Amino acid sequence: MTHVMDTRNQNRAGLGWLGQAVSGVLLLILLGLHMIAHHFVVKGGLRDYQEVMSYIGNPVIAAIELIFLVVVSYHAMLGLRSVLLDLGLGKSQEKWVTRSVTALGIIMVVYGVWLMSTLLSRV
Amino acid sequence: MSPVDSPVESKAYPGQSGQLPEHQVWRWFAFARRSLGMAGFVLNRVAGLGLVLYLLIHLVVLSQLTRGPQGWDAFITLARSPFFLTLDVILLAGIIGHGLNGLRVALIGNGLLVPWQRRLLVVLAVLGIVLWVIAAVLIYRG
Amino acid sequence: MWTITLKIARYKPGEARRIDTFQVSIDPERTILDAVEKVWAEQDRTLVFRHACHHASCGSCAMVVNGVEVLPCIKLIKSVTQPDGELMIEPLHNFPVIADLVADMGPFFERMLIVGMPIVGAADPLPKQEAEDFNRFDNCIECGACLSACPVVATDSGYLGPAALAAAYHQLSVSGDSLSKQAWDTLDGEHGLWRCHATFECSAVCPSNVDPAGKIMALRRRMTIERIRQMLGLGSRSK
Amino acid sequence: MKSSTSSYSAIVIGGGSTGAAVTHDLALRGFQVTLVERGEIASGTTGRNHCMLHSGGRYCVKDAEAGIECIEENTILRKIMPDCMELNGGLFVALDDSDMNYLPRLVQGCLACEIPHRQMTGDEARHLEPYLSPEVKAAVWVPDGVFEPMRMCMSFLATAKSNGAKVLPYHQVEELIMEGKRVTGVRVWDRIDNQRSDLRADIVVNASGAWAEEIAAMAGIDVPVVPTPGVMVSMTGRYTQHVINRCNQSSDGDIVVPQRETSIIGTSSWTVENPDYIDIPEEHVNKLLDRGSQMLPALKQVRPRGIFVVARPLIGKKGQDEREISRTFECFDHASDGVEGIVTISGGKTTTARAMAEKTVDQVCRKLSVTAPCTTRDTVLKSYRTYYTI
Repeated sequence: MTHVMDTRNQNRAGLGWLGQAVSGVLLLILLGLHMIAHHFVVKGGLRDYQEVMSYIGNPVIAAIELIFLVVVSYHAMLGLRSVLLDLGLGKSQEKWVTRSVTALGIIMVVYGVWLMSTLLSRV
Repeated sequence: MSPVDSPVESKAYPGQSGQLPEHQVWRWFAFARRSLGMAGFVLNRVAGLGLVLYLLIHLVVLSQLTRGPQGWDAFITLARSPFFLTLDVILLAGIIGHGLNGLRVALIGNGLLVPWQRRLLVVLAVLGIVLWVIAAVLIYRG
Repeated sequence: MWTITLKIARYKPGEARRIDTFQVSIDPERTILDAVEKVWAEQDRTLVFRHACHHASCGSCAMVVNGVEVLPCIKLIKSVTQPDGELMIEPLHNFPVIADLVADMGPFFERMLIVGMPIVGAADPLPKQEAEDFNRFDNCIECGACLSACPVVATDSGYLGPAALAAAYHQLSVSGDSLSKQAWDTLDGEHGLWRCHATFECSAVCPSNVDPAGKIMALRRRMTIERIRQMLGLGSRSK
Repeated sequence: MKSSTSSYSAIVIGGGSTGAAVTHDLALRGFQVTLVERGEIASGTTGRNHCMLHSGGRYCVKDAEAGIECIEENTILRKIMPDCMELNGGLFVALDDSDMNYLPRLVQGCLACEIPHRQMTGDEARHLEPYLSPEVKAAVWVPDGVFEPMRMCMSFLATAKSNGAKVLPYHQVEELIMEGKRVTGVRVWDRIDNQRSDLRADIVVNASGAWAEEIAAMAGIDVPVVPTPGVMVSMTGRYTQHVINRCNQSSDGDIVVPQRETSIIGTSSWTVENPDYIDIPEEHVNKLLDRGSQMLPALKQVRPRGIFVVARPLIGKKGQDEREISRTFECFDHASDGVEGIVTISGGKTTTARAMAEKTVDQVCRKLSVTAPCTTRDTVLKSYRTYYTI
């Protein structure tokens, strides 16, 4: 019995790959902004406490930084998973890796949101 | 590169099929006689893992901000030292290399520009080095 | 006549690996495979290696020479070394080794069987030729060089690998995008075409211009376009 | 007592096309078969052949017996190994007066051997194959084809293995085990792990081709095999779909076989003593290139991709003109030499391997009073790929 190309045949491996490519391209932009904002437009190269606070006081900036965090966590965890899967793991280990990187990614984002809200409360 | 690989034994005669060997990670680094694409692959792996590590450290360090100006500004003074700036320049090499090679893989991997993949790799490598030098100058000038 | 040195990776079950050195006197117009066969014929009958057609058609003799996969039957001595030169000869990487230069091709053919591409397909008509139903053997001679060069195969023994993925692309193009369920699951699974990292090593070493990497990328493009179309509700482009 | 299928054991020496086909046939008739081959499957004469599925056109004028064998086997192989052949036909092309004189004899030969054929003008031939020389005056179409000898052997052996046969490559026969005037087995040297062991069987089939004389001598028997090498040159680029033959008596450089993106020009012919390693005479290569490009001038513009040589196992007396030796095969029951338990099959061509096997195994069955009939004509072979996975 043959099957025809169809998303019903497709599993999540392809979606993950596409996600990695799209998030990677987004990161080129977001990380570029991040680097410029924190390294190249500030006197002395890095922001001190006051500069950081006034910077994230801008709600657009805060939103961009949070989006950046989500995208970079997704990309980093998917990449980490990809490297581990390349090493040739068994089915059960693969499941374990997927769960671990998902958990780590969620922790990273939650932590970032907490940090941002703590700082914003002081602005 | 090791001159001789240690073989995975196969007592099997053709037909009593063995399995492919596993986990030969060192082969990733045996790119001396391979094409540029292989070096790009290894760079992407190493830089990617390095960046994940950096990201985690970076997030932890950011917690200093919760301790107010005294905590953060002390760190920033340290981070503006030449040693840390050099670390920044290395980090930047990783970001640029991983980013541009990633862009190539994203394009090629979706079937775009495939016939020009080698040329694309060379162009991006040159572009990456130029960007990196400019960025390094900017970082050191402060 | 040149006198060249062959350093051949030797291995017998239960014994340690070693490198044997042989001096061979040979016409530089002959091939690496001829030199290896000459070692067997004149110096060491315990040497085992795979070979059959001696003209890049059967794919059985692929080896690693000076660190790169080649078909020794079409590589002339003069193209790889100089008089008094030295060649390092190893079996294919990433395969289990049965003995000396003989790789166990079982895992390779298991992968080809999953995809099941016929080795003979329609031939393109030659320039100026009336289109008729000619057929021909596929360019892929199933030598295994691509798997040997692939960094993903090196670490992931479950990876479908370049040859079978290229075959799948070929098979989809001629079969109206249909494959068996098992082929689809393997192809599109975690160890299928999305594992490739585009080093193009397989295409660099392929002795038969199959360009497996290019075909993997083309396959991905089709699958991605198909996915996006179906996500947008544009319906399937395939039959 | 006669049994329909056999419960006897057999050893086949040689993993070329003949040995592979014999193993397949024996396995189908119920024998417990073990094939021993000193190298890889098809690493001898079979592997290095011209890859041409003969229609018989090449032999029908001078050697009707070989011509008839070829067309019969051509027809059968198309049926039992359909997934492993380029079936685009062949053309015999006539360039000069001598060729034109030969042409009616070829047509006669085809008629006599019942080889399907169609005569055409030079223009018609060039219409079919545009790269043919403008010198081509006329042509005859025949059902030639192209196959891959190693994959053919693998198909036979994959099927044999699925029927219980054992295949042992890298096992070299060092001795025939004799009990009095009877061969009861072979002593093999396993070249993989350097061990020696004895294998016993009710019958030993010597299918070692150009090396048949060497094996038979181990039992003190003489087999008249003349190792007759031929050089072949594989050229970069495919210029035809059909096999192109020169419409004349067999000589050097008179066939061009297209395969994938290459064209294989063959072949020369001379005789040697030791077929293990053969030097390639440069003048043979030049002659092949020169003669081949007479039919297909485009071949002058491209480089050789591979040059190879191997010895055919022709049956004949030493010193006989090698082009005059018949390309047919012969099965020797050495009972006539006073030695029981062994038969030798030699001569022939890869195209006729199945027929050689049929005749040989018929002979074996007669010796052992086994009545199982040959069924290889109708048994479709398994995929060669399963050779490595069964």
